[in-house]
Amino acid sequence: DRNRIVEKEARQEESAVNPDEEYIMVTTAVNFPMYVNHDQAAFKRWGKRRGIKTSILGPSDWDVAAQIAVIEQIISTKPAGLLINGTDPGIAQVINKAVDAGIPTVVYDSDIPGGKHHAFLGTDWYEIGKLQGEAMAKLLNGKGKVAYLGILGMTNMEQGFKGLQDAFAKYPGIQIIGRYDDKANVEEAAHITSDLLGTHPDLAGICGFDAMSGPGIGLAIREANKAGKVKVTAVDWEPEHLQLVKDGIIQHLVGQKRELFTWYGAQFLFDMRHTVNSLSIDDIQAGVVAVPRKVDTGLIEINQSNVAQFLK
Amino acid sequence: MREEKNKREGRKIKIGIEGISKAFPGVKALSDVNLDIYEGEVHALCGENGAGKSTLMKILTGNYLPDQGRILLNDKPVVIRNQAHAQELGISIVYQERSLSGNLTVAENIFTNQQPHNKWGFINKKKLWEQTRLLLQTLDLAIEPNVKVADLSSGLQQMIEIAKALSRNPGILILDEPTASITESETMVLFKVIRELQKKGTSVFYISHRMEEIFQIADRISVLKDGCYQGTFTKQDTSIDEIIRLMVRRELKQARFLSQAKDEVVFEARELTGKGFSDVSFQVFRGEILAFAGLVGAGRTEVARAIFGADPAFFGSISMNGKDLKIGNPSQAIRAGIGYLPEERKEQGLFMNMSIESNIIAGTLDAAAVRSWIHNSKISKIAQIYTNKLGIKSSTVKQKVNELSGGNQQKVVLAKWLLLNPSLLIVDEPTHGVDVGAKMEIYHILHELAKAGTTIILISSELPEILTLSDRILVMRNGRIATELNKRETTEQEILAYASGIYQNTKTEKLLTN
Amino acid sequence: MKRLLRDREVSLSLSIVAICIVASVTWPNIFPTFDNISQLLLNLSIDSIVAVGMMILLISGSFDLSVGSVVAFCGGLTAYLLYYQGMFPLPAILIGLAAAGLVGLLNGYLVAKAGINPMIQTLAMMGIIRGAALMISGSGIQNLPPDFNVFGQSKFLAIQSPVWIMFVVVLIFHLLVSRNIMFRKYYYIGGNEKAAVLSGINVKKLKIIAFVLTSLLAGLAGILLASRLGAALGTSGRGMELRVITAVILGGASLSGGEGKVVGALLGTVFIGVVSNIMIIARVSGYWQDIVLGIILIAAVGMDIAFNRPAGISLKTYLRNLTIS
Amino acid sequence: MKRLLRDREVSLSLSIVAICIVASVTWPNIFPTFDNISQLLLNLSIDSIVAVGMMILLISGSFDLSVGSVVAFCGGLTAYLLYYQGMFPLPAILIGLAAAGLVGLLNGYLVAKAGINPMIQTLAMMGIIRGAALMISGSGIQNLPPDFNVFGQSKFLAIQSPVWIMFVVVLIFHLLVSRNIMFRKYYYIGGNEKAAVLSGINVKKLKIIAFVLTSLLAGLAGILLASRLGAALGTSGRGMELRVITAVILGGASLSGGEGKVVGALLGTVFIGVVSNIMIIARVSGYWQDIVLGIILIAAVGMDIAFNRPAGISLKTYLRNLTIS
Ligand SMILES: Nc1ncnc2c1ncn2[C@@H]1O[C@H](COP(=O)(O)OP(=O)(O)OP(=O)(O)O)[C@@H](O)[C@H]1O
Ligand SMILES: Nc1ncnc2c1ncn2[C@@H]1O[C@H](COP(=O)(O)OP(=O)(O)OP(=O)(O)O)[C@@H](O)[C@H]1O
Ligand SMILES: [Mg+2]
Ligand SMILES: [Mg+2]
Repeated sequence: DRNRIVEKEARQEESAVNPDEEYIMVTTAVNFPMYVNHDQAAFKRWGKRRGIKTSILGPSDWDVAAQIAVIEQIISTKPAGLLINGTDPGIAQVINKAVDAGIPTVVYDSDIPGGKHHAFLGTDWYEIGKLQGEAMAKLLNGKGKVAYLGILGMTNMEQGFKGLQDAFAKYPGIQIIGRYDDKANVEEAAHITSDLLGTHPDLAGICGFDAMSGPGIGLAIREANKAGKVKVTAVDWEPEHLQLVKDGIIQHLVGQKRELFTWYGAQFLFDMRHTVNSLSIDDIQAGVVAVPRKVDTGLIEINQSNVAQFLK
Repeated sequence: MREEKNKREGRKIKIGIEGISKAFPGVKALSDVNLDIYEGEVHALCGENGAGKSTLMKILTGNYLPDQGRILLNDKPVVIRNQAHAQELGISIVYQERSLSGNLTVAENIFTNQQPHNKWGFINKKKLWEQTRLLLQTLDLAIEPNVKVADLSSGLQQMIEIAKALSRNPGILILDEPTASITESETMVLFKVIRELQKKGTSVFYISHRMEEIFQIADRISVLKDGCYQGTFTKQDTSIDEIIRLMVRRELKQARFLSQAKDEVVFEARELTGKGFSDVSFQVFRGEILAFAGLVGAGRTEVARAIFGADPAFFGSISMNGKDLKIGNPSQAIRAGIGYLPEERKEQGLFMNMSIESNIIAGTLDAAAVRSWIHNSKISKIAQIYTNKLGIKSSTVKQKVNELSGGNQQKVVLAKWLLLNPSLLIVDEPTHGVDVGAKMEIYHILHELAKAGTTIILISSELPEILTLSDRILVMRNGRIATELNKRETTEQEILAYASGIYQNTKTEKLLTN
Repeated sequence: MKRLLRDREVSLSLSIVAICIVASVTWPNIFPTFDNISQLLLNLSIDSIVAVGMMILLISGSFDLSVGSVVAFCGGLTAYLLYYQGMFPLPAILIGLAAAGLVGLLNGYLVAKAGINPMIQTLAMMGIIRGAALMISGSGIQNLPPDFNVFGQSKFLAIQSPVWIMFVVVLIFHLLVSRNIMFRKYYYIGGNEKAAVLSGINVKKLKIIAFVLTSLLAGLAGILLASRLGAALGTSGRGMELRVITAVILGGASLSGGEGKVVGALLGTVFIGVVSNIMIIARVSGYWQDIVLGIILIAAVGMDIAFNRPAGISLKTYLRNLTIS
Repeated sequence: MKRLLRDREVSLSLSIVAICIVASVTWPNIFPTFDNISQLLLNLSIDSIVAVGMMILLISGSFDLSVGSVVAFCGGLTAYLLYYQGMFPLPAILIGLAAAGLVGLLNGYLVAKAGINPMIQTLAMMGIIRGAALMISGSGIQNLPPDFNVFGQSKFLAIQSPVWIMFVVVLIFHLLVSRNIMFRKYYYIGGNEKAAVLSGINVKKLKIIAFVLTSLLAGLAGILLASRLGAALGTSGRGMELRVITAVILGGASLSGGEGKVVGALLGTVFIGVVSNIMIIARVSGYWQDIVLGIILIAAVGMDIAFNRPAGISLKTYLRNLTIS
């Protein structure tokens, strides 16, 4: 009966782990603090727990082509599993290459249309935009001029922007005065924001979409001491973001549960490799993948009310 | 009218220069110059520094367009648009300033614009090198075509410039101070070549500040003074003195300098050895002017640079006033009281994009500063003093040196060193491209220095200069001291004989055998 | 007058003034407000301080690509010492600056003494120091002590301290570079290095000093940034190197050395700052920002050249010469 | 032999070989495999093609910072024409290349004719073209037609086409630059521009050609990248300019011009490619990869210089000279 099955599985897992079994995570901007402290930390933690070798690779700049190059070079070394940061739809091909090479492949963060990867864990950026939009609309009670900061030319942020627009569509009083490229750079974001503050006295709110937008906007707002006067919503919940919420400079944060992307992503890879749940006599023959295809880890919303819970 | 004139002269006019004027901001370089050159004629241009010789030639080569006047080529008026156009017209020039790319080989520099190539434009190296060898042979140069020009001595580089001009076998050849940095023996070779060209009907413009040369090689001589044409004379019915008078508008008496040497050794080199020279030992006395003679590439500059700490010496020692010196770089040398006026003013002497005053003060900023704060007015004052003292022609001391004529540039470098006032001054080709008047002035300046107790080492390729100025002469050959001669009992012939290895005294024989 | 227009500082200031006037007329109650201008200055203060060092390097004929990384590194190190070691601000800042100086020493030594190409040297250093910076500051260091933040957040005469510090730095180095014996020598080194050596200038030593100075100023900028943010971020200063070098060249320097004045560095950053400020007023957003900025940069330099064309050439002939191939 | 070691191409090849041997010994069944090597070459093919153009520019004494943007722009434009306009590959590619050439023409014209500083010109162009690229292809265009992708994905002798194209480009331009009468002139221009003018070389025209060539090659690279990935990335080519220039200088060029060979450009990218490949195999990542790469870069160049020290100076003296200030 069932607890016997469970034991069996447990035993299977233990026995199956062999020393040179290596799971590799490939991202871009590998040193990017948010990635290091959430995705990579959780991935490493998972490896320690399971006593399994994990490696993290990728270029240090935001360079998708280089990320693809790394994946291509990894494939020929046949790792036990590939955990890939879905940075750009352009990586679909190399994902398929990995899958065709018979490597368990999981994508996280943003899904890759046209990718044959076995599973995806992440959040819908459109949703992120929508939530931010609604929060901002509430903060402005439905009217005022709003500016958008983010990295232009990045798919997930484009989707985010779309979500934002759709959210605002319900509020004719809200007007987006422009989209600005802060190149994921604090100084740029601060620069643009303070120029906006200086030149649009009637600016009511700013929405930040990359990890550096929040801190940059925050800096400018503080220096112009417009805290609270101009509403700010942003993505991510790095310590500096939380601090800004606590100081009442950022009103609303929409964050992802990045830890879950990689922890469960790794687990999926492991389960595939070890056919922990075989749904048929031979899943590969049957063309069955015994892990969830798409997981939405959901979002975290942070504001004055709950920020204390996140500040360590 | 012109036709008649030709008939009268009985010779065909190759180029006619008619009423040419050219002004630069602040100076009228040429005003209404008329002169012409016959086919197969060597036509010398004389004039002080800044008289406009180079400017006139640069108009013929399309570097400048004249403000007024016209050029006739074979009696047909032409507008020479640019250098390439001039080359098409068969006009080629040896510029006063270097126009070589040091990063390239001798062959590539000589055939810059017309390397032999197939129809795909691929260069035929073998052919290129053959052609180069031939050309170098006509100039008696034992250089491989694939040597990088940067590795050659300035003298050799000058010969390469000449080869480059010849390579286009031009109908009109312009030589702007070709002998400024080469020695007598190379000059002889050059003259041989010129004579042959002359036979083939090539017209040659020859610019030089060396009167003897001009009277050796030229058929006719034209004189410019402050951009104004002073007239043309056939060699037979004029004299050096007359030409000089026209050039400088005043009498220049040949000075006879008597030795200022005290019998106190100021500087001594023992068995000095380095790149390009070996086992060089000598002494210099206070107030003495010691000359280094030798052919191009004899290694004189190398010796000087080694003493000055600009290049490392591999072996040997030097001492100043009896005390041994360890010199790692020029600033140490200067602190020890040694100065070196380099032979390549553009590459090593001048800051071309800076003003005259900045150049003069370059070595002694603290002279113009109070507690290390510079007073620009002081700089100007000092610069003014020295420009007057050396008679540097310029609109102001703020003028950039790259706008000065060659000779005036040389004076600027000299001024820098006078200001530093070292106790041992090494001057390498100090009158390189300096006009007769200025040359005399520089001689006097150097002599005055000597009188004031400065010791001077003179590296010169101009034997008359050596014989006028020096007290003692060391002749170098292949990087070794061939012999020591006393100015009073030696002659140009003897110096040349030692420099080229025809004579070898016992000492050098020993050196050469082991 | 003609003479005056010839130097870049004057022509650049004039074009800045011109642009400002136009902007003030077009947006009288947006552009020329005290808030806007002081914010504008605050934004370019960090870049300007770095630009001063870069100008000196460019005058001497080399440049430094590692400044951006040094900004992050020095800020991070100082924050680390303050937050994790509980140091007092002053010692922390001094140690931070010392570290920055060391980076400069390494750059200078390897370029001047070992003769490594400055491009490769400083680019490599850029990577090395960026790595170090990220290691130290990890996810960024927050909650820096208030008595450190005053340094970059306090105001004087209603203007933020970074602006004052910028002005002081520019002033001091402008005086030094234009009047001081040692600094004057950089023009000679940049003008003709061989000749400088033969004139007894200790080129190597001076080059090293220039690199150290540049790093120190970058370090100062990093500390200022950290104390402005009240936090140190490992990613700060990304892409700063090219931005600053452009500003400096716009301000009259040349990659071949020997040219430029320190105020030029300030004017360069101001020009770019003003333009981007106006673009935001003018609702230029998104993709267009870089495009417009690029065009204006080219236009500015192009016009400057056209005005300083060799005397005696009419603008008409000048333009004709441009057109005919 | 000594003579031979003197040119960078030889010394660099030797160090590459040395590194490869060490790697092959350490990871006998990972590094020296056919898969890995061909993958390695594939990854550096794009950079190498750009590097060839950059080398020619550097030989002539200038450089181009806009290549990275041109890569994105040209790839994006071609993808746009294919995807939204449903064009056939060939015309789309040709239009893309033509656009790239135009960018180069603009750069060359404004640098050579109007005399705008190449740094400012190409940096401004970098912004302009990046903006244009983002406008055209937004966040990138996926699912490009297969008959376009063959261009970059087909194999010949088990090696991907980009590698072959790279080799062809390098070969052709190496021959041209080392032997062809026109390309040879770039050495004169870079060596001594004044002298080149005085010798009657049409410097301006040649400079413009060099810029056009560089842009065309960058365009080709962009198209190859797009067809290799089957998609045009919005962010492709970011930071490529510095990477490529470094590789080229590592390969023997100098910012002051007149030096370098086209194979050097290839060797430079190969060196960097091999090092980063080994770092991947050795699982060096995160902060360390930039640090290690930086140190290796400096070490490589430093050793090269030490070996080519002036004749007659012993390594011992050389090192001593380095130590004493
Ligand atoms: N590019 C220039 N810009 C401004 N002034 C110039 C320029 N070239 C020459 N001059 C001036 O024109 C005058 C003539 O110069 P030029 O070089 O023709 O004299 P030169 O006779 O060749 O003198 P030298 O014998 O020293 O070579 C000088 O006063 C010089 O300062
Ligand atoms: N035949 C040659 N082939 C190649 N290089 C040569 C030759 N002769 C001399 N050189 C170069 O010239 C250097 C010596 O020239 P240097 O200028 O020191 O002699 P110099 O007597 O000062 O000649 P100059 O009269 O030109 O000043 C040598 O170190 C070498 O680099
Ligand atoms: Mg002259
Ligand atoms: Mg010499």
